[in-house]
Amino acid sequence: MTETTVRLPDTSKLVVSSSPHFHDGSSVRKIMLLVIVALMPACLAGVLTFGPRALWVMLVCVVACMLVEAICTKLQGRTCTLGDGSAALTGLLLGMNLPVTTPAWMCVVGAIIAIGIGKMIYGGLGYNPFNPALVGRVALLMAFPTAMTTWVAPRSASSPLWAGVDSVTRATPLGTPWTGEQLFSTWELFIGRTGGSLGETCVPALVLGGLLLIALKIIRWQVPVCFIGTVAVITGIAHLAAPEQVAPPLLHIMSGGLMLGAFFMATDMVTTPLGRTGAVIFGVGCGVITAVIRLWGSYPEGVSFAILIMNAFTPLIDRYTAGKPFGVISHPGREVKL
Amino acid sequence: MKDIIRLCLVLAAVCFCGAAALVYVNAKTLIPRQQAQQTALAESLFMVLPPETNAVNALELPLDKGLSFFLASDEEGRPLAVAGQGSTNTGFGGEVVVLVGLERDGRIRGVMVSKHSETPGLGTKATDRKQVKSLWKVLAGKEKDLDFPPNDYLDIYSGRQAGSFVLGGGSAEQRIDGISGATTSCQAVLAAVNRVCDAYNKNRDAIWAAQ
Amino acid sequence: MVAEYFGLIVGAILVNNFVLSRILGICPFLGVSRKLSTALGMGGAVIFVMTLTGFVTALVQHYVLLPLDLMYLRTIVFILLIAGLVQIVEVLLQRLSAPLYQALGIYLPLITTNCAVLGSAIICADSHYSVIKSTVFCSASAVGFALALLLFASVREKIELARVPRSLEGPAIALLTAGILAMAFTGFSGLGG
Amino acid sequence: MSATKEFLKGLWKENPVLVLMLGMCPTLAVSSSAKNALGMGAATTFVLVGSNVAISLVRKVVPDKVRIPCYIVIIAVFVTIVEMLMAAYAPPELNVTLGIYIPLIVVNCIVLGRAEAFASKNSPWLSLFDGLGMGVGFTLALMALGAVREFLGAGTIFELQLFPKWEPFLLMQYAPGAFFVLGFFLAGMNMLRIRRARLEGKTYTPPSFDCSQCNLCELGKD
Amino acid sequence: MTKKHLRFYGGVQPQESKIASGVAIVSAPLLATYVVPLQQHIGVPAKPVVAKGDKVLRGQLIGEAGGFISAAVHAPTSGIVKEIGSCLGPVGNQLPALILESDGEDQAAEPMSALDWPNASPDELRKRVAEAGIVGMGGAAFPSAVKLSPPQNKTIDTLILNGVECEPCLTADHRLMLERPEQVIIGARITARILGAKQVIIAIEANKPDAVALLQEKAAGTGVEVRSLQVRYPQGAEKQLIYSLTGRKVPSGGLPMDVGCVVQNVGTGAAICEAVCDGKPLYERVTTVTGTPLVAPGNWRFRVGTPYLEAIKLAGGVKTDPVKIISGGPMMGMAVYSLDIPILKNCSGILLLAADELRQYESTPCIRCGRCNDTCPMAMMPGILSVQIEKERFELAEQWHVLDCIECGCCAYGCPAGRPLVQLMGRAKAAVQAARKSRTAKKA
Amino acid sequence: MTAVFILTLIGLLLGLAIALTVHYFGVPTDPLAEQVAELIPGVNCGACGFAGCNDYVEALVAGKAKPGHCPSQSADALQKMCELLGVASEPHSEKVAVVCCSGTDQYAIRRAFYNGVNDCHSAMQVAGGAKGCVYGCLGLGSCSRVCPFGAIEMRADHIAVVHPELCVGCGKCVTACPRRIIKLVPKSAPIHVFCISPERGAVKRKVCNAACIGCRKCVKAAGEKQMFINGFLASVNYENPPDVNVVTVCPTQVLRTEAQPAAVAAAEASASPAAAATKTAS
Ligand SMILES: Cc1cc2nc3c(=O)[nH]c(=O)nc-3n(C[C@H](O)[C@H](O)[C@H](O)COP(=O)(O)O)c2cc1C
Ligand SMILES: Cc1cc2nc3c(=O)[nH]c(=O)nc-3n(C[C@H](O)[C@H](O)[C@H](O)COP(=O)(O)O)c2cc1C
Ligand SMILES: Cc1cc2nc3c(=O)[nH]c(=O)nc-3n(C[C@H](O)[C@H](O)[C@H](O)COP(=O)(O)O)c2cc1C
Ligand SMILES: Cc1cc2nc3c(=O)[nH]c(=O)nc-3n(C[C@H](O)[C@H](O)[C@H](O)CO)c2cc1C
Ligand code: SF4
Ligand code: SF4
Ligand code: SF4
Ligand code: SF4
Ligand code: FES
Repeated sequence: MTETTVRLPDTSKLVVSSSPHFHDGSSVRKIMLLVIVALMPACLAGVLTFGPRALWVMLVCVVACMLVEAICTKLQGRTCTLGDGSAALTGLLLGMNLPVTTPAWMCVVGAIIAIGIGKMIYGGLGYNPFNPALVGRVALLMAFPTAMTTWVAPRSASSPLWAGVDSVTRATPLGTPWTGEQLFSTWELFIGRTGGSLGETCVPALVLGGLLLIALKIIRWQVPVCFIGTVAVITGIAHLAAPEQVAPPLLHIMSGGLMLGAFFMATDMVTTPLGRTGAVIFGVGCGVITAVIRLWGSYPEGVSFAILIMNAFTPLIDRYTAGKPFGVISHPGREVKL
Repeated sequence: MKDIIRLCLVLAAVCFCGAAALVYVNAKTLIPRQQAQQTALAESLFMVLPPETNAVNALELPLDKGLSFFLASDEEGRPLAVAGQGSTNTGFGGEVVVLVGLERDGRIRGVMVSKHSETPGLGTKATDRKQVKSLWKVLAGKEKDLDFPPNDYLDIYSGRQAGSFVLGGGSAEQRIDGISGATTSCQAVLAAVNRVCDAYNKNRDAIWAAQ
Repeated sequence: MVAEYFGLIVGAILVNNFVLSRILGICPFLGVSRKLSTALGMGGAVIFVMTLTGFVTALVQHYVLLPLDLMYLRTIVFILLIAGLVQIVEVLLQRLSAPLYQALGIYLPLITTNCAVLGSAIICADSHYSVIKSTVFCSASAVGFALALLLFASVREKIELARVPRSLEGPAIALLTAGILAMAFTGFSGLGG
Repeated sequence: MSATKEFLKGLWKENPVLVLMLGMCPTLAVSSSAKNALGMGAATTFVLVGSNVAISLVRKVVPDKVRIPCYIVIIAVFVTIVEMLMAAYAPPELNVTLGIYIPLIVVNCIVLGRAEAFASKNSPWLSLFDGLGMGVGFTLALMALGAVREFLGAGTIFELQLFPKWEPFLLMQYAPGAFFVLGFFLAGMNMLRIRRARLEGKTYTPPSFDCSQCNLCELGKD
Repeated sequence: MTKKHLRFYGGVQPQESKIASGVAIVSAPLLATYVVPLQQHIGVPAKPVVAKGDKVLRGQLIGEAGGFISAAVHAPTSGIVKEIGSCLGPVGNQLPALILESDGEDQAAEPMSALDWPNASPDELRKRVAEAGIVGMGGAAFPSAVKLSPPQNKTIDTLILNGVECEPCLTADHRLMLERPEQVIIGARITARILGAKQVIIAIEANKPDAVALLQEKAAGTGVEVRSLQVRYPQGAEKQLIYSLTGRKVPSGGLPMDVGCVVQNVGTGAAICEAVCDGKPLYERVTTVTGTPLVAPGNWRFRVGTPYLEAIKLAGGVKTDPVKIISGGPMMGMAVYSLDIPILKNCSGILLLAADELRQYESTPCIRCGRCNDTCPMAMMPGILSVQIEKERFELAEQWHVLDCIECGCCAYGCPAGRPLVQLMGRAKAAVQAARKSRTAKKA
Repeated sequence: MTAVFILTLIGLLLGLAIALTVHYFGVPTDPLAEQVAELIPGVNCGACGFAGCNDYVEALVAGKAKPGHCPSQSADALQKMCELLGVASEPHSEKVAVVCCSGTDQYAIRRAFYNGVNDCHSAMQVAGGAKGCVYGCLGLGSCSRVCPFGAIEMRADHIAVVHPELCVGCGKCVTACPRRIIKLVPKSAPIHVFCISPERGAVKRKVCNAACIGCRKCVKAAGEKQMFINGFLASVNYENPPDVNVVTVCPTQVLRTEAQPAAVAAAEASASPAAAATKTAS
């Protein structure tokens, strides 16, 4: 073997970095895109139920959120982070949480609050303690309660898809006091032909997306199961105790933002506990608060508030449920001096 | 020891002077304060009563808690109209107190909400009689003060016969349309008005007889 | 009766939370919430002092001020009572239990000038609560205060590690976060009557 | 000369709300409208001026050990006076909205802070202007907050409508709105100071909002 | 023998890429110059016992242990000491080194006497391990003699020979086990004798069935147990290995001996066997040279001090230019930028990565997805830790047990945000240790 | 009248309570400590070696520490403090930090692309940071992040530069630098050798064009008392610094007055050091 036939490596373009030198190829962008994909059935259901304006509302929210994020990163002198897709996802979720009649400017205000106050003031993706989309939604709810609680009836199934939004306002299952008889048939509730936010009504579409995320291990199953389960148990007990005043648990589970919240918003990894035990506590906490607000509070729906309040508990939960490192006797968080 | 006494004395002296000042101010403002309290009620009362009203007397009647009536009389002491005050706890922010001015024939002169804690800008659409003045008009000097500022919701009651009203339903006389988005507040006002009307209808004779 | 007190307690802790809804006691809320440990100590101290002062001020109100028709002196009398009580408690703690003093005592001076303490006493006086009701109300309010403080401190410890823009650092981000927390707590409105 | 200086410093350089960050409760609670802000500001200014002058007058006689209790008594007296005056002469709805925040002026750190930091060391004349400056600075900052909140939350300023079609942003009328607006005000102040520091070639680190700011107790001194 | 094994927590399954596993070990030809560092181990550098210009023979002692935790160094061939200077080491540091110019004769020095190990005393054997300059060949290069001298109060009942080789790409241990099974087994028995361990286990991952079968056959009747383990990285890390085999948990901050175990690489075992039975000191080792850019990846027996460049030449040079050259495997190896770095006693592989295999770290924030928690075999919270470390809050990191990190890289392997987690852990570990040192210094 | 009586009574009781407490439990505060504290800037930088300014003040008052350990204190304040404490005032020599490296990207070669945490300590752990010179500045700003005064600017061409007008000589950066290339020197010293590599000139030349090559020209020009050569590296004798003009003889310009050539300094001065620091922070 002569020296000349052997090609030696050129070392001038080498990269040095820390181990490990392999990676499994996952990325934030892929995760966010998958969540968006998982939301598509529910979006479609929203458009079919409420007409093309639903699409418009979601589009405005997505575009506005992305714009706000771009502007904020620019102002802060950071590189643009639109590529990770989280702003688009926040926008989509915000849109799905609004009534189909929300005017475009209100969507923009919501986007500014969601991304601006909910996320960018903390430095962007990963640092926000509260769920941005819900910050936006709750701010809109408190700022414009009338607009945010005016629900229109779903399009009649026979009218063409492009027909405008029905102007008939229709109450939501939760917004009308329970009188002992169901306002909507179970089937209507199930497929989402009720009043409500445009992306929250269709149960099968949401569950489908949620199961996809669970299968792909993007979200932990503990959160939705505990969240929905807790609501079912508490409303179930209350219903048994007072059937004329409290709706049956099935109605509670299938109405309002519970499905959307449990599968897509209480699972936002940034704002929820890291570990499995934490996920269980988080889910149960959300369920309890939701049920309490629904049954005894003055707001008809409590999912958004419940998730935001539990977001505030997240650092505490993390601290007290942090797993024991291998070979360590006590939990790390508990050792932190109080 | 000396130190201790000195400390006590200084503190006591300061308290003494302070207390003296307070007693003085208290004495001086006692009457204005009471008047201020009375005028607050009186102003609302006069708004639902006829302009000729000269004197208003609170009536002593065996009524439920939260209900009271006032009789307005003219210069010669003739009874002119009645004002009923009623309260309910069903507002969005809790208590709502209304004043209902009633003519001799049992017709409602006007309704005022004298106390509430409804959401500003939302529930207040159904409760506040506040004149909204435009800055530009004020600057141009075109804005006039109104005696009885309008309220879309409360004005529905004016001129109707005191009875039991129903929000968005009932017979034509009973029907009252609410304001969308503020249903709770409308309902609360309505409940309070109904209480007053009920009590008025039951005690009509006693009320007018009281002099 | 039970329902009434239950409503009073839930209302004071969650619905009309002193910090997040009534906006009282903001100085310590922002001031000692940088570390969870200090927040816990302060929370404990406030619960203790507010229960005590709620009871004592209600006593004085019902048995001294009201009979003598001196309600206009309530502000000055209450604040002096609070200042004196805090001082006495501090001294007693120092004397009786060193660990307790270390845990709670060092927060006591901060309490005299805390709106929440005087505020709760005045709210009780103005709402004509009975002595028992006043005590319950004050301690429930203090628990609400401690809860808000605890949550806020833990969230702030998380924010400490975030990439907050320079111009928002310090009090600005703390206030904005408190705003979101307050927004979340409005969800409880209507509970407990 | 120096009296003007003492007066002016409260307006901007040592503004109690925006710079010293004192008296947060009234600032946040009653700044929901410009009118409330003005009322609260006036009441606080009255107490500040009164207590500053009174304390400055007695500062030489009061022994150190009972200094704080004496100051509290003096401040409480002025607060009670202003409470009674307002009940007698101020518009009733103002009394309702300001509510318990008037008696709470007693524990407003601005008042006690000025008593400690200024009045106990200076002549009544200077203390008068210091109190006035601080009071006016407080009032102005409060009114700025109030105006923003009132405009956003109701579309009006001093209850006069600006645009007839304004959709009120009701959030501003509640506690969260108060936190948000003040938060952004402080961020704005920070931005100004960072800019100024940069022009001078220095760096500015925003004060950490914790007890190291205030010197009423021993916390946060480690 | 097919005892059901436990499964350690976490771990990942990277692509194996063991392309050199079928290539038999070849002894590398003699070179003209060797750069022999005096510090090829953890601890104090060896002290040179030869001077510039001296003539040395292969296997001759050239550096003696410089302290308690230190190891001797022997000449890889015969020749002249050209210089006592320094050279670049794999972590980018300067190592004291001897430059040895070969005389081409490769003359061996008088070997140490062979020991009759079944009858020699443990102390005698231990002394030989030290004299032979044996250090751990599984990566950390901890002087084996020290490891084999547990304090009096610790009894060792289990010796584990680590033939797991869970690192992707590397095949050196695999080939060694296939080609010198007797040495491995005898090495294990010698070590067990030194330690007085009753149980001896050779652990092999299930992806090397040939090695398992061969060793089982050879070990039959010797009391040495051969076990096949689940294929999961980092099965070979000692704490995880001990747990998988025995269910014992090495306490935080503790050593395997705290649970009565000692873990030793199979290569170390073979080296001990050679030192004891043949009197041969440690101056050569099996190293895998692999990677897609190479023309002919394979396994060679290199003398210590061979520059990486020579190893790459042996592998036929490259087809394409690599973008990364790694000393060790892809999960724990160190990237180097120079091919002048010599092969040390612990260098199990030289790995070249092509441009399409390059992973880039990004400093995007942690999105708290929790994958790193789920895969960290130490069950730590790398995500939370990394955020604390980025803010240089090392005291927090200490409270959250950063020192337990074994730098296996599982966390960074699956982190969707592409964060340099292992580097951050390493930074924090260094800072925490420095802080502890200064704390104890202050107390003293 | 009851009002006056009640209030005065409360005042009396409170006064009594306080007086008794003070009498029995009072801890005397030291007026001296307060005065001393006022003379300390209160930045809590820790450079004095105490856990914050308060700690130092306590030690000072207790006589356990000497004045002059606070680097941020002006000479004036120190003088006053010494008078207060009744200690002989010590000569106050103000120091500044200097980054003794000239190896910007322009001059010093990089052997590989470094991909990892933007922090000098971390880079050291990965192939030593991949800079050709193993002594040179890595330019990743560990020093700049610890400086409490924002005095260290991280330049885009990967070198740290101390702004002497902002530096108070607290020395935090000196310990923060993993390469130990920051030195504290007297503020008055006019020139510095911006290199610390002890290697031979030829070795240095291979990795850096701006290194000290140990040619002795400066020593000849300035005199043995002002400058000296240690191994292959020239050093300034800060006790007896040489004349500014010596810089002209240095062939590699490693002997300079400024950390950087004047033209660059002016252009970069507008960008704040703090802004530069946050950019490099990961
Ligand atoms: C922040 C907020 C404040 C509200 N304030 C009131 C109020 O003062 N009065 C009222 O009737 N409803 C109030 N609501 C309730 C909603 O407006 C009401 O439940 C919803 O609009 C139902 O519509 P409806 O009133 O047309 O039935 C409030 C809601 C929110 C979110
Ligand atoms: C600083 C240090 C001290 C050690 N001390 C001992 C020891 O006293 N006894 C022992 O048996 N092993 C000791 N070891 C060896 C370890 O148990 C372990 O085998 C070695 O670090 C190699 O581990 P690794 O290859 O998994 O990194 C020590 C290792 C290090 C790094
Ligand atoms: C993540 C990780 C993976 C490891 N993988 C192996 C391996 O596959 N084979 C091996 O022999 N040692 C491996 N080690 C080293 C072992 O932990 C242990 O230190 C070694 O087997 C001790 O033997 P030695 O002292 O003979 O090197 C690994 C260590 C770590 C931290
Ligand atoms: C499973 C999952 C759920 C998410 N849910 C939300 C959400 O409810 N609201 C939101 O603003 N962003 C959500 N995001 C996007 C992203 O995490 C969010 O924008 C961050 O909180 C911003 O820092 C989600 C992302 C994932 C992967
Ligand atoms: S490198 Fe450390 S933190 Fe990361 S997975 Fe391995 S042990 Fe856990
Ligand atoms: S894997 Fe990466 S993004 Fe996920 S929690 Fe861990 S560090 Fe954060
Ligand atoms: S540059 Fe160094 S010595 Fe100078 S102030 Fe900053 S940290 Fe202290
Ligand atoms: S001088 Fe600063 S930037 Fe340069 S290596 Fe040292 S710490 Fe890093
Ligand atoms: S102003 Fe309320 S606590 Fe300070």
